[in-house]
Formats: sequence, C-alpha cells, structure tokens
Amino acid sequence: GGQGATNGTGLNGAVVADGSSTVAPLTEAAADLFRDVEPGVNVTVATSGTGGGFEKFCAGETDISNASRPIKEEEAAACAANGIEFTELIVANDGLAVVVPAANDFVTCLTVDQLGKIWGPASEGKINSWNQIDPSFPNTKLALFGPGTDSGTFDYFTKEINGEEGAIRTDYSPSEDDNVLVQGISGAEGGLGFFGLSYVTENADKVRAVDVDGGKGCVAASEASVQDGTYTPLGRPLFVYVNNASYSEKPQVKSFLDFYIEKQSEIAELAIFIGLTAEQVAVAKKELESLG
Amino acid sequence: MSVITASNVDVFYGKFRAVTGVTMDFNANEITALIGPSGCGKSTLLRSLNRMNDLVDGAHVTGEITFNGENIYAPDVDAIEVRRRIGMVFQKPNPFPKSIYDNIAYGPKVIGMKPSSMDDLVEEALTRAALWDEVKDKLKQSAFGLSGGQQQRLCIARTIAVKPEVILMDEPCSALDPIATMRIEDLMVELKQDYTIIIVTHNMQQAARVADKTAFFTALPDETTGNRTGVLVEYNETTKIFENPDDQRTEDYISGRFG
Amino acid sequence: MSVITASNVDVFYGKFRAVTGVTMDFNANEITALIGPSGCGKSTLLRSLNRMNDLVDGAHVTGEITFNGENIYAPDVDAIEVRRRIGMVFQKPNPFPKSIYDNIAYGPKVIGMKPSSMDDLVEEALTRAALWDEVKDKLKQSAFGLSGGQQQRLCIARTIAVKPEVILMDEPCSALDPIATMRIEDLMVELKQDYTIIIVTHNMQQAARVADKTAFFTALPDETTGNRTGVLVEYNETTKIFENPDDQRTEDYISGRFG
Amino acid sequence: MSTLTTQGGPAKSGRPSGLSQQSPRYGEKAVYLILRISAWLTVLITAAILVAFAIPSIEFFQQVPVLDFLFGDRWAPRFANSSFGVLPLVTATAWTTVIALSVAVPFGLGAAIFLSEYAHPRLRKVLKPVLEILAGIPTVVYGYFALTFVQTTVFREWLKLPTEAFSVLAAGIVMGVMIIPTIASISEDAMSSVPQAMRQGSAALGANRMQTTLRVVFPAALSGIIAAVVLGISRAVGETMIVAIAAGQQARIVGNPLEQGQTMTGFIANAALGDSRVGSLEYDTLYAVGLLLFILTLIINWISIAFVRRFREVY
Amino acid sequence: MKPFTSIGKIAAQGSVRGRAKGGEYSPKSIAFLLILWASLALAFAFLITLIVTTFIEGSPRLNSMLLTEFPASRPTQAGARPAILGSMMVIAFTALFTLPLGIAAGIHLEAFSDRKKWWNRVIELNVQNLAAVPSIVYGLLTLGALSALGVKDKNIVAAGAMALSLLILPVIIIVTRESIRAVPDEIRQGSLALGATPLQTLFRQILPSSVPGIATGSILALSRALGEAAPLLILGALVFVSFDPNGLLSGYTTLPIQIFNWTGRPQEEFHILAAAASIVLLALLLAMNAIAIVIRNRFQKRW
Ligand SMILES: Nc1ncnc2c1ncn2[C@@H]1O[C@H](COP(=O)(O)OP(=O)(O)OP(=O)(O)O)[C@@H](O)[C@H]1O
Ligand SMILES: Nc1ncnc2c1ncn2[C@@H]1O[C@H](COP(=O)(O)OP(=O)(O)OP(=O)(O)O)[C@@H](O)[C@H]1O
Ligand SMILES: [Mg+2]
Ligand SMILES: [Mg+2]
Repeated sequence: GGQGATNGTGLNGAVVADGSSTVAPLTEAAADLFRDVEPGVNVTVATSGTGGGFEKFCAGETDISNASRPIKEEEAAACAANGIEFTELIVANDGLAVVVPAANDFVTCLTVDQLGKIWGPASEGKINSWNQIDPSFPNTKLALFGPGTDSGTFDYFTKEINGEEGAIRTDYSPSEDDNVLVQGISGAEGGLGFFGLSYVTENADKVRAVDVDGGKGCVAASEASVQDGTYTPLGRPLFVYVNNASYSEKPQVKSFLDFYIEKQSEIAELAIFIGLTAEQVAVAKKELESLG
Repeated sequence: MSVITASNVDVFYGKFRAVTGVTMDFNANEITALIGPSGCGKSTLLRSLNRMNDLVDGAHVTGEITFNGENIYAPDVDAIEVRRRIGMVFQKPNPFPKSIYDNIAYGPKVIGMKPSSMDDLVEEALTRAALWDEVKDKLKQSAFGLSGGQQQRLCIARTIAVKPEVILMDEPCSALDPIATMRIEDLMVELKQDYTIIIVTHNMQQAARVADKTAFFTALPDETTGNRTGVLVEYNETTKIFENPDDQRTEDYISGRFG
Repeated sequence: MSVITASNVDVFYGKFRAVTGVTMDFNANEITALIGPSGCGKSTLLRSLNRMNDLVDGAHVTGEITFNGENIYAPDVDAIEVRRRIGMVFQKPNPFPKSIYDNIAYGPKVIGMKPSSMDDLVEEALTRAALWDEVKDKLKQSAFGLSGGQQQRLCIARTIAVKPEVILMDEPCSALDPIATMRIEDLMVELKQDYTIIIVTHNMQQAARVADKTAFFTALPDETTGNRTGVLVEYNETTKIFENPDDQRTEDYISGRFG
Repeated sequence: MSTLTTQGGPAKSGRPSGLSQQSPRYGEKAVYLILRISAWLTVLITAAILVAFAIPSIEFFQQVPVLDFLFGDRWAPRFANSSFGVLPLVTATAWTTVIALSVAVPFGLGAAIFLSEYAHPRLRKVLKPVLEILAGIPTVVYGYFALTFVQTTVFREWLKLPTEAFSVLAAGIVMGVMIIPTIASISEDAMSSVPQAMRQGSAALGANRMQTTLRVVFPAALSGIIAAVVLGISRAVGETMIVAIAAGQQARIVGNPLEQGQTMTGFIANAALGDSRVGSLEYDTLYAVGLLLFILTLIINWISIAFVRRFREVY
Repeated sequence: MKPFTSIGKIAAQGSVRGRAKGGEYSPKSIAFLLILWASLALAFAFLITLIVTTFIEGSPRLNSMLLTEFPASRPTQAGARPAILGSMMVIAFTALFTLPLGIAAGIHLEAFSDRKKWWNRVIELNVQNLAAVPSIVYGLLTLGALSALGVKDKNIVAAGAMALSLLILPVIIIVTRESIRAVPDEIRQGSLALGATPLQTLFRQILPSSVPGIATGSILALSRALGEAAPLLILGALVFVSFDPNGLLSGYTTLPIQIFNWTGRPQEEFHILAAAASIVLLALLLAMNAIAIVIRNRFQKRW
C-alpha cells in the first residue's frame, strides 16, 4: 500500500537504519521526503541507541547507523573483524542547550567550569543550591534534569563538561524522554537541565536556554553559533555511518543517501536540527562520490 | 384468629400476572398447606406474604395483604421488619457458609437483638428445631458439613432464633429423604403451638398429615390475556379437602395423585 | 431371566466404602425399585451398574457385575459400549442445550447408528416416551422451553433412541409435580414390555405402584472402620416388601413413611 | 402413530452383543496426545523463563555479589562509578504498588459491590463491559495523563504540593485507577456467583441489604475477592509504562510518596530502550532485575493461593 | 432440656410500621450505599476524564489521513497506517499462536488430567503463576530466547506475536477451564450415559456450550495484548515504518509504540497525533469488545 504513486526510477527494496534516537528523526525525515520520490523503497528506522546501532551495523545487519557521536575504536574494530567497511557522514548539526525554566530571571550565562561544578560526580550531595555556584544567585534549591544514561547526548555532555564519559553526579533526574525533562525543568523553581536545542525551540513558553561561556565569552545557542563553531563545547555534529558495500551494491541505499545530503537543509528543518554549512556539504558529497 | 389475611391479591412479574384474585385468611397457631400443580403460583403467593418478592425485579402486588391487621405493603412499612416477623424456610436448605453457631447467631445480631446470652439463644433455637443433640459437639464447624435434613432443620432453627410470629415454608422437605422428612413434619406440628405456619408442598400425604387447613390452587387461562395465571380453587379444613372436596378440579387433582 | 447380576459388590469412593456386599439379580422386562434412606448408596449402586461411576474420581468396584453373563468390569470391556446398552435417566431432567429434535438425534449419531431415516427414529422415540403429540410442532425449538415433566420424558426418549436393553432411573420424578409424575409412571409400565427398568425412588407409593420387585437398602456402620456403609436389607416382590416384609428394619422404614 | 418396526426390540439392535471395544479409536488417542502436549508446553515456558533469566543472572552475580545486589542502597549501574544495590528500585516499586492498591482496592470493591448487589441488572449489563473496556486503555495513555495532569496540573498547580517533576504518588494513583476495573470485574464475578439462596436466607431473617452484603455475600466470595486483589498486586508490580513515564527515573531510596523513584520495571524499560549489548554487564543487569521481579510475583501468587485455599467456600 | 425462656411463646410484637433500626433506610445503610455510589462514580469519572481529554486533544487530527498515511516528519502529513496494520497483524498472529494451544491445554487440564497425579497439579499451579507474571518479563524472555537462538532481527512481527502470545497464553488456559467448568455436569453425564465417548461429549456438547465464555475471555485477553507496549519496546519494535507489514518476518510497529514515540517528540502537533492515535486504539478495543458481546449474546445458553 501507499506505493504506486509517481515513480522516480522505480527502485525498490529496503534500506535498514538503526542507532541513535537523537538522530532518528533526521533519518526519518529523510525517509519521509524520499518516499515522495521513490515510493517503492522501504526505509526502516529503529532506535537501539548509538552503541546498539553500531553493534548491529558491524554485524552487517543494517545499511545505515545513526550516531550522535563518532564511532569508538572498539566498535570500529568489531566492524573490521566482520569485514564491514564504512564511511562516516555528517548530516546535521545540533546544539546541546543548557536549560532553565522560562520564569528564571537570574541566570543568563554559565561558564563550562560552573557547569562542571554543577554536574561533576564530586558535587553529588554537596552542591545543592544555586548560590553555591555563584554567590549572586539566590539560595534556591538546584533541581537537575538530564537525559538517561543510555543516550549519546549523555555521553557527549559528560565527556565535554566533566571530562569523562559517564562521569556525572547520580542525584539528578534522568529521563529518556525530552518532553518529560521539559516538564520537570519548567516546574521546578531552581530547575536546570540539558538537552537538544529543538526541544527548547518548541517549548519556548516553558523553558529557555542560557548562554554558555566556553572560554571566549557568552554565546547563545543558535543556528549560526552552532554552524560557525562558536557555540563550544556543546555544539556537535550528528552522524550517519554507511556500509560501503550497501552503498555500492544496493541502488536504493545509494539513492537514499545521495538524496539525504542533497536535501539536508530541508531535512534538518523538518527534524528541527541545524543544517550543514556549505563546507560540510561539500565534504559529504566528496565522501559519497569516492564510494562510487 | 387470623394473623395474615389476603384480599383480592394479584401478583405480577412485570406485565405477567402469576397469581390472580386470591382472598384467604391464615389462622394463628395452625398449619396451612398450599397445594397445586407446578406453576400455579404457590411460591409466588407465599413470597408475597413476607415481601420476599421485593427482591425479584419487576415483581409487584395489588390487593391487600395484612399482618395483624396492618397492610404490609403500606408505604411506611419497612419490608425488613415484615420479614423479621414473618420468617421463611426455603425448598433447598440454604445455610450460610459459616459455622453452625454463626448461622443461628447471624439473625439475632443483624436485627439488633441483645440477648443476655447468645449461647443460650443458639442452644434454645437448635433444641426447638430438634437439632441440638446432633450438633452440640460441632457448633464451630461449617454448616455445609451437615446432611441435607440437618441443614434444613438448621435453617428452621435460624428462623426461630429471630422470634418471628409466622413461618413460611416452601417445599421444605422436597430435597430430603423420608426419615428426614418425618422429623421435620414432627417439628412443624410441635412448632405450631407457638407459631403460625404456612407450607407449600407437592406431597399430598404431607399436607394430609400435618395441615389443619389446605388450599388448592391451579393455573387457568387469564380472561383478558390468555396467559395462564394461578387462582385459588378451594380452601378448607384439610380433612374436607382430602375426603370430600367441593370442587371437581380438587377432586381430580387429589385422586389423580392417589390413582 | 436375569439381565444384570451383582455378586458381592462393594463400591468405594477412594478409601470410603459406600456400598458393601450387595448380591442381587435384575430380571428382564421387570421394573425393580431400589428404596432406602438418604445416603444408603442407592445412587452409587445404580451408577456402578452401567459404569457411570468410572467418571467419578477415585470410585471403584469390587465383586462382580454381569450384563447378559459378561463381567462389565473385565479389562477388555469398553465402558462406552456398556453405557450404550444400559441407558440412564437422571434425577434432574438434563436435556442438552439443543433443539428437541437434536436432543433425540444426538445419541444415535454419536454411537454411529445409521438409521434409514433419522426423522422416523426421532418420531418413534418421542412416541414411545408419550411426548410426540405435545412436541411434534416444535421439534426445532430449544428443549429448555419444555416443562420439567416434558423435559424428563424427553430424556427418556433420548435414552430409548439408542436402543439400550436396560434403563436405569435415579429418582426420575423427584423434581416433578404429581401430574407429570403420573405420566412418567405410566410410561415406565408401558416401557417394561421391551426394556428392563431399574429405578431409585424416595417415594414409597411410587415403588408400590410401578415396581415388580423392590430392594430395601440401609446404611450400617462398617464392621472394621465404623463408617456408615450401604447394605441390602431385603429384596423381594414389591407386594411382599410392602405388605409383609421379613426384616424389621424394612417394616420400620415403610411404616414410618406411612405413619 | 407409526409402527415401531425400526425401533424394534432392543436385543435386535444388529450390533454384536459382546461388550468389548468395537474399534481401537486411534483418532481419539491422537487427540488426547495433542491436548496433553499443549498442557506440557506451559511447563516448557516456565523452564524457558528460568533458563533465559538464569544464564545472564549467573553472569551478573559473578561480578556483583548477591548480597550487595539485594541489600545495597545505591543503584547506579551505568554511571562511571557504578553500583548495583537494588533496594532503591524495590522501594520505588513498593511505594507505587501500595499507593495503587490503596486506591484500587476500596474503589474497586465499592464498585463491585454496587454492581453485584445494588445495580439493576440492566445497568450492570451496560456498566460491566464498559469497565472491561476501560481496563484495556493502553497504559501509555495513562502514563502521560499521570505526568501532565495529575502530577503537574493537580499536585503542583492546584494543590501546590512540595513535589518536583515526578512522583511515585502520581504514578501510583493513576496505576490504581488503571487497576480498578480489573479488581471490580473479578470481584463482581465472585460476588455474583454467590447463590441467590444465600441472600434470600439472609433477607428472610430481617437483615437489610447492607448487612446481607457485608456479612453473607462478602465473606462467601472472599476467595474470589482475594484472587482479584492479588491479580491487582501483580498488575501493579509489573506495570511498566506508567511508572516509566511518571514516577521518574532517578534510582534512589524513596522516603516519601512525593519523591520520584525508579521502579524495577521502569529500570528495565529504560535500559532496554538504550543500547545494552548482549553479554555486557548492563544486559545482565536487566535480567537480574527481571529475575527478581519474576520471583517477587511468584511469591505473591503463592501467598494468594494459600489464602484462597483457606477461604474457599463450596456451596 | 431448658425451658424456652428467651424464645418462649411469641407474643404479638406491635406494629410493623415505621423504620426498623436496621432497616433498608437506616442512616448506616444509606451512607453505605452512598459510599458505593461514590466509588463507582469516581472511578468512572476519572476514566472518562481521561478519555474525554484525550479525545478533545486528538480531535483535530481524527481524520482519514490518520488511517491512510504513513508516519512522517511533518506532523501534518503523518498517519498511523502501518501502526494500525501492525497492531492488527501482531494481534492476529498472537491469536493464531495462542488460541489453539491455550484452548487445548485448558481442555486437557479441566477435562482429562487426573488431579491425583502430582505433575498435573504442577502444571496447574504453573499456569496460575504464569498468569501473574508481568508483561515486561515476557518481553525479556522473548529477547533472551531469540538471542540464544541466534535470531538477530528481533523487531519482526513473529517476535512481537511470540512475546504477546506468552503473555496471554495462561489467561486463555484459565478462561477455557472456567468456561468448561461452568457447563453443568448433568450435560456431560447425559451425553456419556447415551454411549458417547468422552471426546464426542467434549466436542459436541461441552465445547459448543463454552464458546461464549472462551470467546469473551480470549477477546479480553487479546485486547489487553493490543494495548501492550513494554514487551514490544524491549524487543526493539520499530518506530518509523514507511511500509505495510506483510508477514511474520516483516518489520512492524504497533499503535501503542507509535503513540509512545509521538508523545516523545518535541512538536506539539505530534502530541495531538498521539492523542488521535489513542482514540483509534480505543476504537479498535471497542470493536473487539463488541464482537465479544455479540458472541456472548448469540451463543449464551441458559441452563
Ligand atoms: N422471578 C420470576 N420472574 C418471572 N416469572 C416468574 C418468576 N418466578 C415465577 N414466575 C412465573 O410465575 C408462575 C408461578 O410460579 P411459582 O414459582 O409461583 O409456581 P409454583 O406453584 O411455586 O410452582 P412449583 O410447584 O413448580 O414450585 C410461573 O408461570 C412462573 O414461570
Ligand atoms: N462422588 C462421591 N465421592 C465421595 N463420596 C460419595 C460420592 N457420591 C456419594 N458419596 C457418598 O456415598 C454414600 C452413598 O451416597 P449415594 O449418593 O449413593 O446415596 P443415595 O442412597 O443415593 O442417597 P440419596 O437418597 O440422598 O440420593 C454417601 O455417604 C455419600 O456421601
Ligand atoms: Mg414453587
Ligand atoms: Mg441418590
């Protein structure tokens, strides 16, 4: 069903994608737009997480792996052991926003050091109030929210802010569901959390992002600051990994990925991410061309 | 002296008229038997005498039924009080899933009797029902462990314990063997010293043996709807009904039985 | 000529011996009545005559029961075949939740009879059971629409339809009113031309009216365990049993009834 | 009246007169075998559960001592500084279960008594299927209702309770509501199957409806009612989506019902959504918690069976 | 024998008029009835609020697109078609796996197993226990079993149907047993007394009479399975499916999972979509229950 509309080149077959739930909406958006062109191709997008995705990818079960961080060495080794060759593509940019309730009127900017002080494993049970971060802040109880331990976002944030993946105080409220985090932060007077910029944009009435000072002054999270790299360290690229053999042997996979890069800005907009810079697009196209 | 009177009583189930135009008196300290073929409305009439029919959806009564001269269907009469004063024993023994003792004590408790000693009250009720000797060693055991006949006597004891004035019995022996039946019949005769008893039975000999008066009912087609409805054919001294009935239908029924 | 013989039969439920040491013959084309107080094992003995007891967990039979000279508990005997040849009618009418026609046709179908015309077979069975005229216009209607007495005759018709040689009846009239009872008694007397009938009853008059022979059972304490167990007290021509029994206990039971 | 020729005398039935089996009935034997095998398959399933849970659990317990698991009070399996004390999960489960039951048992039994003893049969015929349909509302829907309406709107905006984004109370209450239909429906069945004769017997003694209900019907149906409550407990202990959404995800010992907490099922759901590799410690953790959950429900069930045996009435 | 002092001769006891202390309208009785009313009303009120709010929230998207369109990144164009088909397919296969097995096992346990044999009691106890096991445990079991068998793709229809089958199998067995038990023993005896074999009795009398019970119970069990998300999430059911599921080995998503996923999206429009999909799911449940009621009314026999 659903097929039989205007046929592009009449391709069919399956494109199997798995991996990060952060990146999944992007690949879904791509698949969505792609269906208008090639209705015969079935694109499936599962969300086993970045690591789970790589596991399947390196076992040859999937064509595409969505990832919110680069592949790790041991994961690459698993691919190599199974003779899977792959190519990394950057498909969009994302900003990790540091978020407070919309009603918060005392924080406008936090430095990376302050963030580290708030979130570090050593602060567990010790840093409990905003005025411990900066005496100018009121003596309001800190209520911390963040993604669950299984997400790429968690890995990324802990690495950038606390210097080690997974290193974080455990007395914050985790949830895999970003809407739940929005609910939580907006409802706590001293709420603070971090998650993808898109959820801030969509919930502007409830929460707002604060500026982050990565050493070169306060920078607001925005499309421009993420694209030009000034929103450090919390701006990050999103990846898809493609199985080289799939790309060269399955015309539907090739067609899908070419389309993905071609239409990246439209796709990013749909999924509420930040599009690629012209430079990034050129790199991606070159990578794909080299695969033939 | 009549304790209960029925004047021109009709009983309906929804639109269906199960009993039509019954007028009769029930005398104190007598046993009155209701006999007649199946479906002629004996149970229906009996249940309307203590407002047990209130529990059946759609059942209602027209005409007048009085108890000690008071209309029991008057608006300010509490059906609960009627049922306490006019007890009932059913066809199938229906002890509660409780101990023998609790089966008897239940009634006095719920109606708020405050006997000086519940144990005495239980003993007396069981004694009157001729059951005490058989169960006195197992009062705390479940009533379900008793035989059918014992269960039925327990149900009678339970009824006596709340001190009713009238006891209605709907085929109380039909589930019992002859020996158990005999004991219950003896019990009825003994109880009528203190109570008024109205009994429905299919067993003609039983009526002949125990009843002072007997009423014969049958089912006839209703004049208007054509549905069969129960009517009172003849009501008289038991000996008269059995030896020399006035109505041919009574004669047929009784002799058919003895044929 | 005896169709069924019991020699020294004991029936057990698990370890409990419900019937002890029964030896008796049942004659062809006669009605034999089994009477006795509740719990003396009448139903138990009856059910062991066509192996219906096999269906009760833990029930087993010792001694010998033969049917046409064959031991029905021999290992190579098929209980199903025994039950087909020795039919049974129960205390409570138990028609199947099917049409009247299907109630009758069910038996012949399941045992693989191939009658030239099922319609004829149904008609004949209903005719023999004196039910045809009452139901011939509503054969396709549910059997539950019939009155209790009609349902019981339907069950008899259903039993006849599979052409058994013996029909066992366990208090077939106890759920029925006197008129329905009479019709079934008439039917039994008619059927004994072709069938051997064994009937359990609590109703002494019934035994006196229909049975050729009557057996009186009672429950006595077992010599070894002290549990009460059923024993055959006296077995003889019905007139003898009712008019001049040999055993005092029979006399007591019968006269107690008539007391 | 037709003649009785085909009926004939019984002795002329044309069948062999012996009583031995006429045919071996192989077909029937095959059917019996199929039925028996089906029943045994259920045992196979239990065996499979035990094996499937035992293997990863054994691996888990080689790395985490059983006592540390059972009595440790810090649950942080995925953090850099990991710890595997399951007590936080157990306390959260206990809270949500107790709260759910304190909602579901009174309301469920109240509804059941009303339906069985007071409602007009026609009303009952309508309400009972409606209840059963309500029992089928997907728990995902309940979960968001608990979070957005009960916790956020009611607790925090209207009642201004000192609670944060999540609470075991909100999850527990909504879970209780979810279980009401289950408890009501099964206890209603139990009470309806108490014979009418019991009620009549009580009424004939002058008891009113309330007395009859509370002193005769209710005790007589007790075994069925206990079974209903126990089923409610198992549903509460095993319910996943509501707690995963509304109870919070922070695994810590829950001290009061306005706190958040991660239940056993909440942990499993979340962890399974992430990327646990087969054979990794995280994966084994899932099964260790699953095994604990399984054993807990078994224990609850055994207790209930013992209760039901004790209180069963045969009419 | 004691004199009957406390019972004695029953003297006339005055009028039956007026309210007895323990009467039907005593304050206690009325309070009790009010409490009962309140519990039912509150339970219903809560549940109806839930449904009505969902309905109001979802109504803007309760249109045919919801049924015909595939999930999409643009909320305005997204629909739940594959989820609806996936739910129906998974439930159909669940029924196919579990009904024959559950009914057969139920028949064996109720009609033919000898309860004196300890192993039959073990099976019975085991079924009771399985019925109380949380759904998520069956999800883990299926995941573990498939991993052990080396199955890599666990997000296929067959795996989902297997998890749900395990979940409702014990329920089907119990329902079958109860329905068979509800058939009066007289029917069974009547049939056997005519010379029918136990199996003939089973197939021609007992099973036809238990159809309403088995059907109703099974449909209720299946509708519970229809609303389950947890075990399927554990198996990694897909969330974005741009095709119709077409068999046991096909990838799939189901309505509860689609709803879970949509509620997790940032855009408000997706939340509306999720509410609308919840309504669709409720409609499916309603349809299944309607079937159950029809079957119950058509086949119900009065004894
Ligand atoms: N609850 C009821 N609802 C509707 N009709 C009823 C109800 N109870 C009895 N009837 C009908 O009322 C009529 C009289 O029934 P009732 O039970 O009073 O007869 P009965 O004389 O007691 O018969 P039996 O001797 O068989 O007990 C019958 O036609 C019966 O079908
Ligand atoms: N299925 C059974 N399991 C165990 N004991 C039984 C069973 N059926 C009957 N008994 C016992 O066997 C004895 C004889 O019972 P049976 O039913 O044969 O008596 P009966 O003479 O038919 O009595 P009634 O006149 O009341 O029908 C009784 O003590 C009874 O409790
Ligand atoms: Mg009657
Ligand atoms: Mg008997």
